[in-house]
Amino acid sequence: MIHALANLGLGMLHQPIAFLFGFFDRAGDGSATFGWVIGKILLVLLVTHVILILAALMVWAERRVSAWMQGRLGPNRVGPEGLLQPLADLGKFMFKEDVIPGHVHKVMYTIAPLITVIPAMITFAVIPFTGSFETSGATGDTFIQSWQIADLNIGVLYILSVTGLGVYGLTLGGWASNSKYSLLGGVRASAQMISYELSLGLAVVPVVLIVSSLNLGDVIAWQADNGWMAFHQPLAAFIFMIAVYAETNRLPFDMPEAETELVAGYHTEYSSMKFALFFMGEYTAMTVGSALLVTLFLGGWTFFGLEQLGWAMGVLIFSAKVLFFLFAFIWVRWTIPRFRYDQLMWLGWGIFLPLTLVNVLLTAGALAMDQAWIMWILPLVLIASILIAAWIGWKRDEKKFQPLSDAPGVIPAGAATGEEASA
Amino acid sequence: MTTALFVIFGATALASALLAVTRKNPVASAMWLVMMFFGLAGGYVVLEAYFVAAVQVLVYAGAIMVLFLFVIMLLDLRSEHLMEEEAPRMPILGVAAAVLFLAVSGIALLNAVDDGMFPDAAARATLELDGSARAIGESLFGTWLLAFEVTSVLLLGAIFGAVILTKRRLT
Amino acid sequence: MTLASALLAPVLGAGLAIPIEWVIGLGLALFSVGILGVACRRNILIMLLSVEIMLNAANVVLVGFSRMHSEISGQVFVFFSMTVAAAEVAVGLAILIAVYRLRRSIDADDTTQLREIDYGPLPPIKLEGEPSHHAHDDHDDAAEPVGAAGGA
Amino acid sequence: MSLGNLDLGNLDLGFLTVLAADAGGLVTSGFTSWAAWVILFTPLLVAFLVTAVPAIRKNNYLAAALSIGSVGLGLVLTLVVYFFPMLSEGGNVYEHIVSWVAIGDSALITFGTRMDALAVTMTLVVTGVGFAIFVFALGYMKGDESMGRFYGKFALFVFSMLGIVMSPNFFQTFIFWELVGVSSYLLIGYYWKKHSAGEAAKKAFMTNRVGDFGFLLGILMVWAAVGDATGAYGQGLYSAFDFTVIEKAIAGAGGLSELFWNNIGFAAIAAALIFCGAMGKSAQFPLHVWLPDAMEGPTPVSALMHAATMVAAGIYLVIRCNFIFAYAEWAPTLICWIGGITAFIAASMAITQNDIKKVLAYSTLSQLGYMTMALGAGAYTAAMFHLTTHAFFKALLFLCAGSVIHGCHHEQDMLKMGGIKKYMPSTHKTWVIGTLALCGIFPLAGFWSKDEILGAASSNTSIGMSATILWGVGTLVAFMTAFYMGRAWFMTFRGKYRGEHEPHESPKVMTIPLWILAIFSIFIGFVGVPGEGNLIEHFLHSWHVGGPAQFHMSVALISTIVAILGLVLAFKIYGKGTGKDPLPEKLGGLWTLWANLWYIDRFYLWLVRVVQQGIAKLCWWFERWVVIQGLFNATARGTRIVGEQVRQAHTGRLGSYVTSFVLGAVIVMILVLVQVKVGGGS
Repeated sequence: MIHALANLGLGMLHQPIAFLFGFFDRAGDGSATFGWVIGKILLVLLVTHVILILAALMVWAERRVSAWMQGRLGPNRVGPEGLLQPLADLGKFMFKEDVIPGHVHKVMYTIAPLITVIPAMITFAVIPFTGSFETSGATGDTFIQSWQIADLNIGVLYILSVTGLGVYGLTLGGWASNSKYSLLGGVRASAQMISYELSLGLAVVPVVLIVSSLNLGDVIAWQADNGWMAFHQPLAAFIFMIAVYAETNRLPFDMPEAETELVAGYHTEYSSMKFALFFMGEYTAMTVGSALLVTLFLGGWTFFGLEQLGWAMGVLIFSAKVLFFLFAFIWVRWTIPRFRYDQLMWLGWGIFLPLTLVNVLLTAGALAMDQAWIMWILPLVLIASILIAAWIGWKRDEKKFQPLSDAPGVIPAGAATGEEASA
Repeated sequence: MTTALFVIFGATALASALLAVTRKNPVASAMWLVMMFFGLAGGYVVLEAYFVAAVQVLVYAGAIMVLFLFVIMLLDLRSEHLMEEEAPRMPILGVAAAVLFLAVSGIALLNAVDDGMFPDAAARATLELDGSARAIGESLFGTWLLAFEVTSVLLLGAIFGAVILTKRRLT
Repeated sequence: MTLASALLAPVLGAGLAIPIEWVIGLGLALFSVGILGVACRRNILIMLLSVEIMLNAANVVLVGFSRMHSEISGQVFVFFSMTVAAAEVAVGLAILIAVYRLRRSIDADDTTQLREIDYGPLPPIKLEGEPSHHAHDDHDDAAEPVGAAGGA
Repeated sequence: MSLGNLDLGNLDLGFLTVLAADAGGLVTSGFTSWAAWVILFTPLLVAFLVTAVPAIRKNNYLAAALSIGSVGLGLVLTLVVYFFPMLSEGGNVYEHIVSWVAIGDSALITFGTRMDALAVTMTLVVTGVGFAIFVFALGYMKGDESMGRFYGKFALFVFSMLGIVMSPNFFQTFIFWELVGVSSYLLIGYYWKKHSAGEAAKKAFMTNRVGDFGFLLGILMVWAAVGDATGAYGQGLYSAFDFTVIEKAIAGAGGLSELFWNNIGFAAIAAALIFCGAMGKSAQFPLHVWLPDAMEGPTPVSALMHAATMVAAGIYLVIRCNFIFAYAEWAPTLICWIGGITAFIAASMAITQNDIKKVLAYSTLSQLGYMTMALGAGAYTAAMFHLTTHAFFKALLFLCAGSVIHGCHHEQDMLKMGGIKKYMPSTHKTWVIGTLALCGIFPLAGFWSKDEILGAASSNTSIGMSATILWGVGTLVAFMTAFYMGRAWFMTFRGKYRGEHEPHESPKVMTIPLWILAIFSIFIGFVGVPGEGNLIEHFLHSWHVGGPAQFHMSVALISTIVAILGLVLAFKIYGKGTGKDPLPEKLGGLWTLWANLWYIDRFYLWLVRVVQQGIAKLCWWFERWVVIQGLFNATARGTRIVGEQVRQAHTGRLGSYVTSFVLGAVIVMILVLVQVKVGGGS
């Protein structure tokens, strides 16, 4: 029934798009045709615009959600529910004076915001938005056409490479501003992102080991067959998620732009569209992070067979998952307080790095044993290890930061007056 | 077309490298070097060494150069005598050495070309190589396993060295 | 199917279009640039960067030869060379920081403590075993290091 | 207990592979083959525990109990597992060998235990006498703070000795040979705070090294020859070091000289070199000098090392390799004469000693000379028999001496003793038994074994006139033996007590071992009564070369008579126990020669002082003027001159270094290019 309905609804969409891509097929020997290239370019344009618009909407969502969580209203004047607020913001940004302070390194200062946005954007090149489908091409042959800009066989490696470049924008922006706060923000950003890139990369390693392919399409296909990777690799998924938070400099890891400490960190000296670009970069990075999390650990465009309804269903599922995690980003931001910088470093190097290493070792060992049941025991072991690690960390903190009431010189809650205390 | 791509990437890399070593500002140098890495990565792609290209970006641009930038910022060198570096004391000899090296090795290369040591266009058409991660992995963990292990020991040593060198108090 | 091969498929054809000697030439040129940097610059940071250029030059040549011999080992060597580069950078930057702490400078010409310092004319070498004013001539004396007199 | 012939295969023990053999009567698996390992390694384990675990080392009696237990376990196991089955079955050889070092396919070194009749006899002597001495030491060492350390070393010593005894190959023998040297060094130097003890330990070790060097050369010669003859240095499962392989190779080659590339000289030299090792350990002339000095160790040590074990190692080795010596041309004659000379000069030295332990030490030397004589004469059974009996009565005598010394408050000078008979009746009685046994009075142990040796020496036709001369020397030594033993007896136990402190009888823990050994000293000789009931002959028959020993009535009669004459003479001179020695005046120059130990030690000192110091001076001169002045200093000067010029280029600037480096590289490249052009152009 659902299938029929979906076929009815999505089928209407299917035909024109399939036709479009059919027109843009590759030639019979697999080499690209002009039409195929045009098709890819169209896809690039589509994806880019979706992401940019999403980034703008995210600003609105952030403000609305935070307001909701704080019992306020948030922007609700421009357009229905304030939905046109991004447009208004854009206008404001574009018409504001673009102040370039006299003491900055002009070239770096200018290109830094661009460097922030571009790596985040181009990561989308390898993310599959929905399943592959066959089309009959103009020449009459059948081709596999995927909703993916580039189907790299080293997709995971590509993602790790490109996400690693995002740090340049922040670092250079902080440095080029030639201001103490900016520089501190830049230094913090580079140290933090290098630290968490390790955990990020190592969290992906077990996935690659299990799937034994670096191709994101293969990763999703494996998950469609064997269940989501988050069930097999809960620890890796967990750490990946937190590392993504740290990579995007979002609370609770927003050290590089901590308002209460560094005014605005690396973008203190920026204004107008350059400032907007930093913002855009951050929200694009969030989108990328969510998309990666979804692709690597949560089955991508699959949802327990629902995706078989049609390729459009895959896009919907994928979008829904990404949107959920984008919401989670906002949710976490307005829920969890900021870490201290040494805690951040300890978390990255002292907890996540060993945990991911152990995880890689365990996974590799389990794979080497080549027993089906081990792959199901592994998550349990890992969950247990998380709990143990958490317990140890808690114990450690408990020892280190004893409750205020036990500290010397603090009058216990029960002791009302000095007389009783001295008696 | 491929050759043109290679020339573009190679020229980018070469120009970036030259700019990197001639900039006064170390940050500018570092950024040009990043540019060079991208140029080389492009060159690797043209040479169908995809894995190497990805790792080139991942390791060099993503990690090593960020470390450089981090150190530059950590030292906050601008306030020191770095922005206004004096004229190098012996640049002529240094330039001469570099140019001589290029000239002599270039002559050697041309000699080798004359001697027909490199495959011509027809022979190159038969050069097939699987530069995928799987092929490299099989070679790395098969033929070169020992070297791989030794490299890991080297990295461990480097970690210890870096930690000990930068520790303020050795006691 | 990879991005590159997909993009380049119409133009690549089979095999390798680029002459190997071009690749090697690029490597040589990059290496010369690296030499230029190390030989002419005094900033230790730039020197380290130049060393990276040289390593990359070697990598380029390795990839070229890997293609020429249709042998993947060359690319594996590139991998090793990158690892070594990473280790080198870590230790090099650590040394740099140590030097900076000591000198407040990263000018290579400021750190020349290991050069020969001119102490003026050296004292004549007193060689053991020659007829000398030694009161006792146990053969233990002869075991003393010869350089002891010169270093004083 | 009968195991018979077991089906043998390669028993795989993981990293060790037990090697099987094809010989009949050979037992290579089951507990009987393993028990030897237990016997061998329990003392080592104890030594390790005692040395390494402070709690055990500091607990003197725990250490002692462990050590005594380890030796006792060895004794019981040897008796039960090996001795009794061998007595009933006969001819069995229990072997357990593992491959130890395999150098490719070409060389193999094995490690293992081989328990045949000879090894079992020797093991019984070592563990049996050792057990008695261990118990005795419990009393003797009472009050010594570091008794734990003492027992640790003791156990190590027993381990080393057992290793030699059970060794199936030369390589292992040599290892344990050196271990015996080390542990004897430790034990002799036990009172390390005493200067003389340290010196004596060093002397023993270094003298042994001289012999061991020859031994090693001999081993290597035999190994090379056997390896060459069998075509492989690791012949299948056995190595060319193995005794069985060597024996088979000799038999296969049809004689030792044939084995040695048909070179008679080589064979004899190899045998003589191996005997060098025996000379060192068994203290034969001219390497005998360490043994008397080694009395610096505690008396139980003297008893164990110089009566039963260490000095027996040399004799045992020769018996073990009799298949080499039997065909070694002039080597047996040499051995015979060395034995005779040792026996005589040692007896002459013993006459002049006043230290009760020194008398026994020289007596040991003399008896070892006897054994060596027997070896040279080819009477291996006789030598082994005497070794066994001697172990008992000499251990007894040493322990008696120890008891006397203990009772006289650590006084060793016989001139300060006398009349101890009434204070120490048990010690006196056992001492008399030991003396009579040593002198060869019928029917005590010494009678049977000594007469067998003298009989063998006199009937050794292969050396012609020498046989008669050696028999004469032997008989003379028998007389001298009786004389000096009588002298010691009467000076110590008769007359009036001349010391300061009142002597006292030793405690039970000391006297009981004495009595046990005394009983053995009386009766052990009966195992070798000639004729049909000759047990030891029967037991060791597989080791006997050259037919069973003959009993010569005349020889026995003569030697007994001279022994009694010696005792009587001693009684005449010393019987009154006046504490004065009239002998120096009577013997005159001869006494001076004997008392100065034939000036051998002084000759060695002179040798060291003149020859070795001379060579050292020469070397020193060469080193100083040629090596240091000519090579080092010239190099230094040259380096300095060059360095002073070159350092101008040493600017300390990194850039200039790199520039020079690159320019150098460019030059090399140009050279290579030119060469390629020139070479390739032709």
